[in-house]
Amino acid sequence: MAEMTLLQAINTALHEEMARDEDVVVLGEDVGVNGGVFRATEGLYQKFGAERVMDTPLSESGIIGSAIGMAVYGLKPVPEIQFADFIYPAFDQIVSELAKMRYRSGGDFTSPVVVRTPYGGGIRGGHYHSQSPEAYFCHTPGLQVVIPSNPYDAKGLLKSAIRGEDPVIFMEPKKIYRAFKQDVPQEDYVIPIGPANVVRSGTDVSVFCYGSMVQVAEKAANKASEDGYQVEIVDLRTLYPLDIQTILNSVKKTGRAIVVYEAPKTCGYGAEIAATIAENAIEYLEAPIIRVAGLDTPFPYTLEYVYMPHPARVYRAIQDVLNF
Amino acid sequence: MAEMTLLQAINTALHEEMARDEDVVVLGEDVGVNGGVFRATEGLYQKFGAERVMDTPLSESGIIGSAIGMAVYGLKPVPEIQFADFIYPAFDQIVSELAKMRYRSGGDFTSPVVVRTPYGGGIRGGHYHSQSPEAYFCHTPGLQVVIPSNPYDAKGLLKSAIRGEDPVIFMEPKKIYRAFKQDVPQEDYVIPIGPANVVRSGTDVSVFCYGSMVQVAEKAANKASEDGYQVEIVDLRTLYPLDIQTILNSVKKTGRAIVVYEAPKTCGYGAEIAATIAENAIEYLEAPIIRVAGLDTPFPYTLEYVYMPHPARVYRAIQDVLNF
Amino acid sequence: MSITQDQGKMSTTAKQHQKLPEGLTESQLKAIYEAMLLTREYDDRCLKLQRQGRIGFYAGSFGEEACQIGTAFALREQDWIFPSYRQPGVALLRGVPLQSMMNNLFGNSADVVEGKQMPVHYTSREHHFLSISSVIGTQVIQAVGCAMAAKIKKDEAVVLTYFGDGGTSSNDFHSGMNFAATFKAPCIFALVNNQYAISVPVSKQTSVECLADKAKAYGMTGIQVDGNDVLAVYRATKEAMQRAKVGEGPTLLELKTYRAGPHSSSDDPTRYRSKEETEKWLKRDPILLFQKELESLGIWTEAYEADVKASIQNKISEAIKVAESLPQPPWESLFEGVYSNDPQALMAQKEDILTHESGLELTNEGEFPL
Amino acid sequence: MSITQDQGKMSTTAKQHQKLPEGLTESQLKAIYEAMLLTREYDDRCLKLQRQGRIGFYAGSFGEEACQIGTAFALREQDWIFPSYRQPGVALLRGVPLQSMMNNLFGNSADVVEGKQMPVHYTSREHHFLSISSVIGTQVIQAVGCAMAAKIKKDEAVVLTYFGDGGTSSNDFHSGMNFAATFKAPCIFALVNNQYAISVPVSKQTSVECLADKAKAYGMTGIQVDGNDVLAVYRATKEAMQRAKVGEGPTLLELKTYRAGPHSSSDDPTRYRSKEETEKWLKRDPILLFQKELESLGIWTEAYEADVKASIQNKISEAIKVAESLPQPPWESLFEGVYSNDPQALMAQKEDILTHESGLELTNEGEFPL
Ligand SMILES: Cc1ncc(C[n+]2csc(CCOP(=O)(O)OP(=O)(O)O)c2C)c(N)n1
Ligand SMILES: Cc1ncc(C[n+]2csc(CCOP(=O)(O)OP(=O)(O)O)c2C)c(N)n1
Ligand SMILES: [Mg+2]
Ligand SMILES: [Mg+2]
Repeated sequence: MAEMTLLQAINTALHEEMARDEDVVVLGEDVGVNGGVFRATEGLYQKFGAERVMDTPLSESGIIGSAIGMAVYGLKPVPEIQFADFIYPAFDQIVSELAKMRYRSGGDFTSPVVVRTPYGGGIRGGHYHSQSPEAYFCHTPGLQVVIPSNPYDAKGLLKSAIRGEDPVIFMEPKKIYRAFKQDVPQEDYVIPIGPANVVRSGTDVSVFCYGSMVQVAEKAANKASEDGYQVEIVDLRTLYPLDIQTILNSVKKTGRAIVVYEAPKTCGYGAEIAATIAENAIEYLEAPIIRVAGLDTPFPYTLEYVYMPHPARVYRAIQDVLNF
Repeated sequence: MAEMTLLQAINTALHEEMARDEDVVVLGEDVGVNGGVFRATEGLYQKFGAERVMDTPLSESGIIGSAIGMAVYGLKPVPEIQFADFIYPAFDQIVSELAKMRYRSGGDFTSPVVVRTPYGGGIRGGHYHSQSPEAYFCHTPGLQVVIPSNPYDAKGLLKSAIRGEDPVIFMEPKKIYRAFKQDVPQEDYVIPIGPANVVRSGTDVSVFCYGSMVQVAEKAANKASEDGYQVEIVDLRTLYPLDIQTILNSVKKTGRAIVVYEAPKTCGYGAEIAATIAENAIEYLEAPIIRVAGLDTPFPYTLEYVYMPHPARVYRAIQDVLNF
Repeated sequence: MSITQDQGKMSTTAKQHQKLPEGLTESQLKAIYEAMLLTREYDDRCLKLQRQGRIGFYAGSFGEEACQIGTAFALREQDWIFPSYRQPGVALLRGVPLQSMMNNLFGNSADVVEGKQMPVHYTSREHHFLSISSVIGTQVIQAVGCAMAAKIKKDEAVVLTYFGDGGTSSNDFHSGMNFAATFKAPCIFALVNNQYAISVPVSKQTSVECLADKAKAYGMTGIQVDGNDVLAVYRATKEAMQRAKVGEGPTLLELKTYRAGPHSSSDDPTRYRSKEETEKWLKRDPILLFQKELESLGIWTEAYEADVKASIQNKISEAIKVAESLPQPPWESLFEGVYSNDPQALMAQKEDILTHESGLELTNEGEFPL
Repeated sequence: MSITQDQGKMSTTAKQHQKLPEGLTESQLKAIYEAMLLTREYDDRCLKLQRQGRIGFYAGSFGEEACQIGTAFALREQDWIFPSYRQPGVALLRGVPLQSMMNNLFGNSADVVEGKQMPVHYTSREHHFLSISSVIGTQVIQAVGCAMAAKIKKDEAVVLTYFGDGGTSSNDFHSGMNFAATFKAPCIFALVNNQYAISVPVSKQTSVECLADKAKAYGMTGIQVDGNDVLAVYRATKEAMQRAKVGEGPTLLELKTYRAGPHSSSDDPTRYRSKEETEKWLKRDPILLFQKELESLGIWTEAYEADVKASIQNKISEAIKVAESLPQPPWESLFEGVYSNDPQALMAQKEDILTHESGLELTNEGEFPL
């Protein structure tokens, strides 16, 4: 065991996977000599050399496009997009190519690229360094979307992603990159892509969340437990494929559902959770499904703390569904 | 009045708006001399000349990016993206720039660009000529998303879009470009962006839909009426901003809701409708909210008629919510 | 790679020539010619199939046979192709079975992708021929990534990618050229400048006169080649291969030619260009040019051509017959192969549809406009 | 545009020179010098504000003063700027009020965008200075569209866009250059080649030696200029303006310079480059170079510089004091201004938060890592 931050867990997973499999390569802007602007790729260049840790020109389209070609040839590329906000120049390569390669070729060609990218607010980054674009990718068949919420999961999920046969958009909640440390096993372990994690079980309300929102939900749940209510928190971990069964089981037990996410509310990922519940377990519901989400505006700077879901808002939603 | 197809209605609206306001310009691939690959811009080049009807190089990013610059300067650009499937190279310009220009400049700069693009399946176009990417845009604050379902609406909504002060993604259901004709007034009229249209009122089930799915819903509703059930069909027309009130009113009346859309089911626009209902009117619901949608796969070729929502599937959903 | 097996036939005449062009043997020259003929015939028949309503869409390569065969003939088995949609001849030359290509056009149950892609979107890993995307330009940077991977893995493979004059305006032409030059990737960019992107002439596509000059922005070698002269194309590709192999990096080849046919079965070129223009170019029909060269070398005769054509036509007819007779893919196929494992949400959709809809009459309608 | 009002002061000495460089008057030369000084001082103070934790982020333009002022000084009021994030000097020269810029850095209630954008993302329609995006390259094609629009409307306006060496790899550098050349847009591309894109040196960004050569891909004029020589930059820009005005279309200006400071307040350049390298470049500090030139013209004296600096420093201090004293924008502002009319869904979100949360303690936390 070693105490480490989420960022260190990512870095460790990359080191271990590159050592394990020489087909694993890393590419992106500033990932080499500089070790990444967040230092997620620190030390890789020094250890594995310029051929396997590539500083690329400033082109996300080029980064993802070339990674697809590498994967087609047989490498396991793990490109970094410096901020999720800058993934859009690569959107065409991701949606038209990465996601469809296997299906459109009848499995003849695959492109198991793992796109790592820090996402989310809470670092005073404004419009262009705070977005949470996960819903776009979840709406794109052919992609898997994974978001860890803590160091332990980050290491295990990233390893699974790298060892898998399908493309993964691996989104890292940068707000909690260094927010806390956790014991992480030094030996090799993987956390499978797919299952959600019930991080706190309860009988009164279900809160579905992921990434840095898990902590937000926990704070709200703590407050609710002072009032005598047991909140169940489900950390989704994998957004696509979604662990529908765990969600439905939870709602069937509690009868009340809340979804927390940072992205703009409309058409955000929480809509899918709400719709899934409304389609499959409506008869168990005793209250509206509330979405505590970001606003339908671009991400702001000064008032980001008002924009982002806050424990106080989640707590109020808990009260609302309990008092409905 | 003149009998015209949806395509002719679009073409008429463009002719009229360009004649009305000389700041309106059209640009895109093959929109000039060739009149557009679907002929939506037929005759514009001949009438308004090469300066106002621009055949551009093959770059969607260039088309939208330059349109933004034109709009900032004071023109009213109406770019065409030849197929919605090819809008992704311009995704960065749309999401990072077009959508955010007003907000990020405190209203100092605006970019009221109307992006016209044919979308959807049913023309045997396979992966890359059939997609329905509306959910991406609805999840992007700053954009308006408009989808007409018939010639009359097409003309009136496109005129509103062009006269408006905000960017619009105007998606044209190409499957019904020439499918049927309708009486369309020859005089000038606009249909406001915002309100949904209750195209058939009923008391038993609400079906929410848009674009070419309105016809699909109507066929299903006809069949259900043979069984004695009155289906209410709400043609959303504007996906963002959404006419929440009309939706809730309908559900409160019928107690049953179905959403029909062509895009992949997960995180599609129907999830937002379902979530909105589950958040605001759950106590009125007597059955699950069913989404009849495209599949979580890329769009296929030979079997597209199985992929796309079909009246038979909608009809079964109607039965399911009635028999719940 | 030769289509007719009777390669000895003209050898006496041919032997009179001390040296055949480009160091090619007689049978290689014939293979090139036959591949060009096959491409022409294939295009011809397939466009007719579309006109007859037997397949939904077709995009031919009429006039671009030298660009295809001249380049692809210079490659080796271990090399890779990242194609656009206008290289049926390259697929055939690489050995992709005619039957497999025809199955794609009909989207039938024997199709490698079970009707999931439109016509003309072939794929064959076995022949290092990447699954075709409709999206202009995306393959260019992917080709570069593939070449970078080969280099990293120390394999001696070169990657050749095709794209059009329109493609040079795309984002990934830019990223591809830049990455390739910066990483010295063993890669060849075959820019088929056929003068049009659907209706848009190259003069509205870019304001540079010589498209090979685009290489100058990237510090790359750029060469303009007569794309209707198959041996000139072959020679230029060989030289580019050589540069790639010795670590000198990528080359941009501008193959200057003309799209002699419509953009696709949905296109009507009379709307935007004159017959005279097209006829002018047809005087330099690449097959005719090469045929004359072969004739002067004593390799080509009318009988030889007739033989080859007859054989090709038979094979094509046979493939059409088989492809057309096969049923549609089963509905199950729709739901499979998105991921290595099938996700629960999708399997629920499958069950939903297969259980309930198979009895209902779902009708196939719609036509492709482009 | 001059900052100090006492422009007469040095005139006797200056008059000895028959002709001042570039046909500029003494007061113009001084205005250039003062604008460069202002830029330097502004950067300096703002980076300190960040180091002191008083603002959240800053990205300076240390070393790039000549690139900014040399270009912008050649423009007229009706011309437009499509900037990147590294042209504070241009904003100031155009007349964007120091106070307004400082309000942006503090994201306070007086900020034009009410704290919706990060520091260094200024905007001013009045000064034809486009709202800055963080996204590399997007402004380039927008500038071209703006120039096309001016041309369509028959206005005599030229659009100048700034971007970096890293920016040349972006999609919209490519689309921008291509559209501009193809439509002969009255546009100037100011490529500030400061040798780095964060940690990535230009040698890893592209393999072309002279970045001005990138113009050759587009049939455009490309010129490399010493970006540390403000008058050379001015001259090249004037010439580009002239080409634009007479309908000869766009020009790519490569302004070769050096990013003398860190990429931003989050960056530590010692991780990827040597102090020696930086020091070598500092010998060609553009302000020092120009100062010497002015001195030789009899325009610069120590006292003059001291005066100007003092005046600048006072103004900056004043602006900081005001900006820092202002409160945060009101919560309402968050919800406003996305559209010309507020959508129902958003207003529901507003009501939800304003009604319920204002009493709760929401805390501001987090820091910017880049
Ligand atoms: C990104 C994208 N935009 C638009 C299209 C529609 N489209 C298909 S082919 C074509 C023209 C391509 O021209 P070129 O690259 O010269 O290739 P050619 O067809 O001449 O072989 C266009 C605009 C597309 N397939 N992809
Ligand atoms: C599309 C995009 N990708 C990545 C980034 C992150 N980033 C910010 S600045 C920068 C380097 C820019 O270098 P250059 O264009 O040379 O401009 P300079 O900073 O040197 O002025 C990067 C990679 C970004 N802002 N936008
Ligand atoms: Mg072409
Ligand atoms: Mg730079």
